[in-house]
Amino acid sequence: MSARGAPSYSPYSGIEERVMQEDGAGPASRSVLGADSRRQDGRLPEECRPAFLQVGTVSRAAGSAYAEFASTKVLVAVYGPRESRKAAAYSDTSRLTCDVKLAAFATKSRGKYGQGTAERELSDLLHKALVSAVRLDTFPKASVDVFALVLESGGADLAVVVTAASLALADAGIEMLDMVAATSLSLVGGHLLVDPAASEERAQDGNVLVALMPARNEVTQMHLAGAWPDTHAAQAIELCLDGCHKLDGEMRACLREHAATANGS
Amino acid sequence: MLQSSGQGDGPSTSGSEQASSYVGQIVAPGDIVLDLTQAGKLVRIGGGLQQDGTSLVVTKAGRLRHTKPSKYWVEGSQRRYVPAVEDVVVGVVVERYAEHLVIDIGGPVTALLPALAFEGATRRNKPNLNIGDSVYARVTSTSRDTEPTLACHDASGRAAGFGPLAKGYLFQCSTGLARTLLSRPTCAVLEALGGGLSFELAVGMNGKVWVDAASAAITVLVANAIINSEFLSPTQAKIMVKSLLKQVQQP
Amino acid sequence: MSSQGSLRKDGRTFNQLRGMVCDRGLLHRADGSAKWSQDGTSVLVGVYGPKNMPPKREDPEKAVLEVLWKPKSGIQGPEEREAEIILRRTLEAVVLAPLFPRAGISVVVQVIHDDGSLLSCAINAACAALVDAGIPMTGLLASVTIALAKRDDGAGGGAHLQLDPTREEQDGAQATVCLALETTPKAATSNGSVEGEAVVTSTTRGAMAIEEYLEALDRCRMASRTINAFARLSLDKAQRRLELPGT
Amino acid sequence: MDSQLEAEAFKRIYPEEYFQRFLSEGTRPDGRPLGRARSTTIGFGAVSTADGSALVKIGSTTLLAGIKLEVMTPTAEAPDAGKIAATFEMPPLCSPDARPERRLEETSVVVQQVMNAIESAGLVNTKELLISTGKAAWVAYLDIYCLDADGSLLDAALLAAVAAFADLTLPPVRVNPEGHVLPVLSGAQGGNLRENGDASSEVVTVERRKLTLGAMPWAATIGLYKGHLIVDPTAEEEALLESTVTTILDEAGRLISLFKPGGITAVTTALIQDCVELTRHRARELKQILEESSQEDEDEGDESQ
Amino acid sequence: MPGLSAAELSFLEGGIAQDLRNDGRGREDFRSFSIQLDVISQASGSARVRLGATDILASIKAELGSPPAEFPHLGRLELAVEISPTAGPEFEGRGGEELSAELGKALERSFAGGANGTGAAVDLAALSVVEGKTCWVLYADVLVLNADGNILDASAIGIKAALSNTRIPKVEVLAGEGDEEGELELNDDPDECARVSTAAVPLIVTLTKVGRHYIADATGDEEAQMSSALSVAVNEKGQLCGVTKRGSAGIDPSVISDMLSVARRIGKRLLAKVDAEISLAESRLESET
Repeated sequence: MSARGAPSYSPYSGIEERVMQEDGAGPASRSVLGADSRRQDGRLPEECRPAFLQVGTVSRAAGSAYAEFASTKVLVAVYGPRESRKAAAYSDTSRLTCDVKLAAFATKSRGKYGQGTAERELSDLLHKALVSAVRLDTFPKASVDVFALVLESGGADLAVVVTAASLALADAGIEMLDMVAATSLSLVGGHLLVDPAASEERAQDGNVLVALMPARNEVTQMHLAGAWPDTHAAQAIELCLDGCHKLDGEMRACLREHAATANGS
Repeated sequence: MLQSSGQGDGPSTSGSEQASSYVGQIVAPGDIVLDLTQAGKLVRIGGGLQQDGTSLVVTKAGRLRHTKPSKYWVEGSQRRYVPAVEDVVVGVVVERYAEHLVIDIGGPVTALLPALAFEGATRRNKPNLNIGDSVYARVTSTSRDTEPTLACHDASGRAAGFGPLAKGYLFQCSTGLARTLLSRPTCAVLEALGGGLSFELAVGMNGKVWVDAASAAITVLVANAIINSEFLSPTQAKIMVKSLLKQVQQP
Repeated sequence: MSSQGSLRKDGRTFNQLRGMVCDRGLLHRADGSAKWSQDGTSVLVGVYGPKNMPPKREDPEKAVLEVLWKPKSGIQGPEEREAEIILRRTLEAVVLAPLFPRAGISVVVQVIHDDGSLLSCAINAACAALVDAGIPMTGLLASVTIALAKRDDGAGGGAHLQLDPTREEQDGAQATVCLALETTPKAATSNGSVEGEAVVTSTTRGAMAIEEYLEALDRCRMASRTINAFARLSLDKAQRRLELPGT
Repeated sequence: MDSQLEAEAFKRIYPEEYFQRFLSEGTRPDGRPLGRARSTTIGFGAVSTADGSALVKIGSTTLLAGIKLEVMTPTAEAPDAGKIAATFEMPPLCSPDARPERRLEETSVVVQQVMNAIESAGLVNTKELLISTGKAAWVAYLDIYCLDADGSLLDAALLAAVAAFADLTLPPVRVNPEGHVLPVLSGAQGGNLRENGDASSEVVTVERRKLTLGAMPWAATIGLYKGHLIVDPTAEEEALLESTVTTILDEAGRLISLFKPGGITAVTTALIQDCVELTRHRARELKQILEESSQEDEDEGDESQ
Repeated sequence: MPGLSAAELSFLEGGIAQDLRNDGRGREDFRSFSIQLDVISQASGSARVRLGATDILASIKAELGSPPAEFPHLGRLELAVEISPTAGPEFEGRGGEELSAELGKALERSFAGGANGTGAAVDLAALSVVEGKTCWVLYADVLVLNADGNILDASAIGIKAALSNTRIPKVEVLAGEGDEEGELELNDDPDECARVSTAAVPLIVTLTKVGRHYIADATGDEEAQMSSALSVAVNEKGQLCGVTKRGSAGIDPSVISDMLSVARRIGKRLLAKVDAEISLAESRLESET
């Protein structure tokens, strides 16, 4: 991703962090919540960003979805079941492959994820979140390919990718046990901020992600990082589960609406 | 009105057609050598020509040849062999299956040799060929959409010299040279070699040549003599063979 | 109006091609090869095939044509990759690929030296190499590059079109046009009036008026005949040499 | 329903005949006349992490172009100019033909032709990207992503690139004596940030500004099929075409590019003139769409302020 | 895992249901383990941990590097796991790569803390040498020599032990003249070296779900029966420092909260045990020299 020739730099990269450090003495006084206990974008700590969901956005894919959570913008397309490219040994089940990429301009400094390690990790986590929901036993030997592109990284990227990918799988008519909704949360200076924005993630002391099959009430993927006081962790997981259930409603509404317009035309 | 054929001569109706004015000239792809509306009823075309509407168009560079009454082809030298029915070829076994062998004859695609296409072969009794073995065979069919097929017997089912080539040395020459080696009367280089040495030789139209002789030295000599002869006149070839023979006969 | 005495740096007139040299059959391992030079620009092309293709890449309808473009030194950049694709699609216009279903034909292009008009030189070289390999084709191609010199060079009128530009002329030009044209074959029949050699490939660089492009096209058409005549002459010579022992 | 299924089956088994039947009636599978391009939209500023961006849709074909600015040291040959570095990506989500392990060959052609058109038209004066002579200049990284590949990618990619440059804003910066470029922060933010060196030693401060764009290039891809000229082909149509001609014109009617990469039919002078004529029409259309979209964009901007 | 018959598997599962595992342990019991310190002389600190038949080698290497761009006042802790091809037949060739990456990420989640370094296993600010220019980078590498289940928990024990054994050379920053940067002088006299505080280093407790129950410290055979697992990092203060769900099956949220509190309980016991083993190993080491 790097251009040939002389190295270049962005004078604005890392500016927020520097301002933050100059602002106060230490992490404790970080101003994530205003006096009215609202966040920078006006949300309450437990409030999710408004989600815009749309399916059927890529014309030549089997299924696709676009998700926009404020400035986090993700496009996912699903191809398959189709012939598996990897000449793997015969298996009774199909393969689910997940590939997440970040556009070069998606992050504050260009091509920050160009090295691919972050993309590989996101791909891996997406696979873990989805694989238990997809009924891979219904089409032997084939592969279902899920491709996601983060157009703008505005925080909680993985949660949005998982949510959009599950919508795209449903749009492709792939058999699933349930939808998968995912919500993440940042721990910032002792506050629990649901569905964090990128600026909140940069200031976080820890974060949690929960991916849930809402109707079956099963967690397909969960991880937590950072040091969490006892009660906080349980509360954070609760908040995420709550977020997943809310999201589930919006996802189902989006699919219903799409089905209605498709039949109408 | 137009009939495609490989090498064979068949019956042809003749008319009072006018032969192409390009006969004997060097032609290049795209050249229109004959107006078919002006030609007779039946025109036979060989390699390097194609019908395009009412014209006969060249697809390969070379010299335009014509035999009476109305057969045309382009004679050029190309290294890559394109199989034609009744060509004799030398090939190498690359895959083995119960019903057939896959043979590399150096063409655009590999050829098939049915396991029973040998003289007197039965399910129980058929020659055992392994991957890497050489075989001398005849092309029995070519079609755009299937692999060419081979056989190790002539049209009446007799071996006629075809079959596995044990031991020996296999080398590649141009298809032009292979044609010279197969031509009648016997070409100068083979005649000269045959006069002084005894060896076995199988030449394929595909440019693969197999030689076997009592000693490795003679095998190598024959192979070198053949390769060297490509751009020599008959007289030059005879002199070249003579000097080579001297070298081996000296000690 | 006149371009009297306004010769180019290398002494050519504006409408003059550089000296061409074409050697065929240089590569013994290849099924066909040709080295084509236009003075300082020189390209060597080897053709392999029709040959077996791995089943994954074969096409059941026709031979797959692949082009590998090797720059003079170093590794392929985006420009070379683009040239590779343009060259491949250009050759597809004349190669009779449907005659060899499932097979492959590789064209390997080695740039020896680039002194301008490189793509044209490569197209001419590839075409000669395909002929040398005996690959069936519907006809021959001729490629010409032409440069539109900047007007402030003082050359008036139509004199600012420089045929077969050197690298220096090319870099200093307001625009360049590279065309690959069908050639008029020898014909036993006259197919009525021909509109002029049709354009198989066109790439341009820089801005120009439509009329300038059309004029460039006419000039290239004229030049393509010279190239075609030369290609046939060189083919004749090569063919005679091959036939020497027989005659 | 049955007849629809039948039509679908016919299309899959005999795509050529299916296509020809439409053409013989002067129309196309999607109902367009041969000479009409698909409806086209431009969305400016689609990505806030980019310094300039645009989302372009031509029918289903969707491209997102983003420009990010970084500072470089100008080259010795051009000490007073910045540069543009472009990439074109076809991630595997855009088409069933794009697979992660394999790069589609279109990508190399599109990026080269987009850059060629931008340079040939003189859209961007790279001297405007200068911050401080010999010391610092902007390099504009133009990354174009194909989000839905449904034909005529070059047309859409060029439109997205032009629109992204129209959307581009150069941020305010200052340069310290060592030639290092520093951000200029607004109001409260800036006040608290420790200054690197005192203010008097600064050489230059560059205001936030837009680029003055030169001639805009407009592209139209025209497919050739059995003597028909098919404007703005879809992916389905492209698979059947004999060859394509992409003509790029600027508003003054200058020819910026005439790109015909081989293919199995050759074109005559008359056909080239037809392509140019069709492109003239399309260029007027595209110019209007860009102007209207940017007007809307400004109106929205005014409202939100 | 090959080699276990259906009967063996059901026996194993039945035992777990009755809180009596094949090796006699209850569901929440760890296998006995041993720690050996300072096993690699070139490393800044190292430890070998044997947990049942699982055998790992943890090493810490301190090197001078550059601090993270966004946080110039911090040092860095880099974690990686490598599984030796000899650790088991399934790790031959490139077989171990996927698991290595997964375990590496799980360790990172548990030890690296938040983006700004709060909650990290070691005090990253203490690793800073020259703000924005130079800092210590601690490379913590785990090499798995033999795998018989629960590699992750063993790795965490190994890293904690290796960190307790780590000595970081003293660095003096010599004042530079004018604008010039000061030079660094390293002093690796063992007496002058700094030690790393391991009080905040967490341990990991992986609870593996087999059937309806979950067990601590699963063996290789037991892991083959796993439907899913939860790896929970716990520190001295009883804080959760990282949770990673593994395995593909979903888990009910209420089960997750049960598992978290059980892990915290087991973790507390384990921390005390590991601390005791480390001091034992330290005294052994001292008596040797």
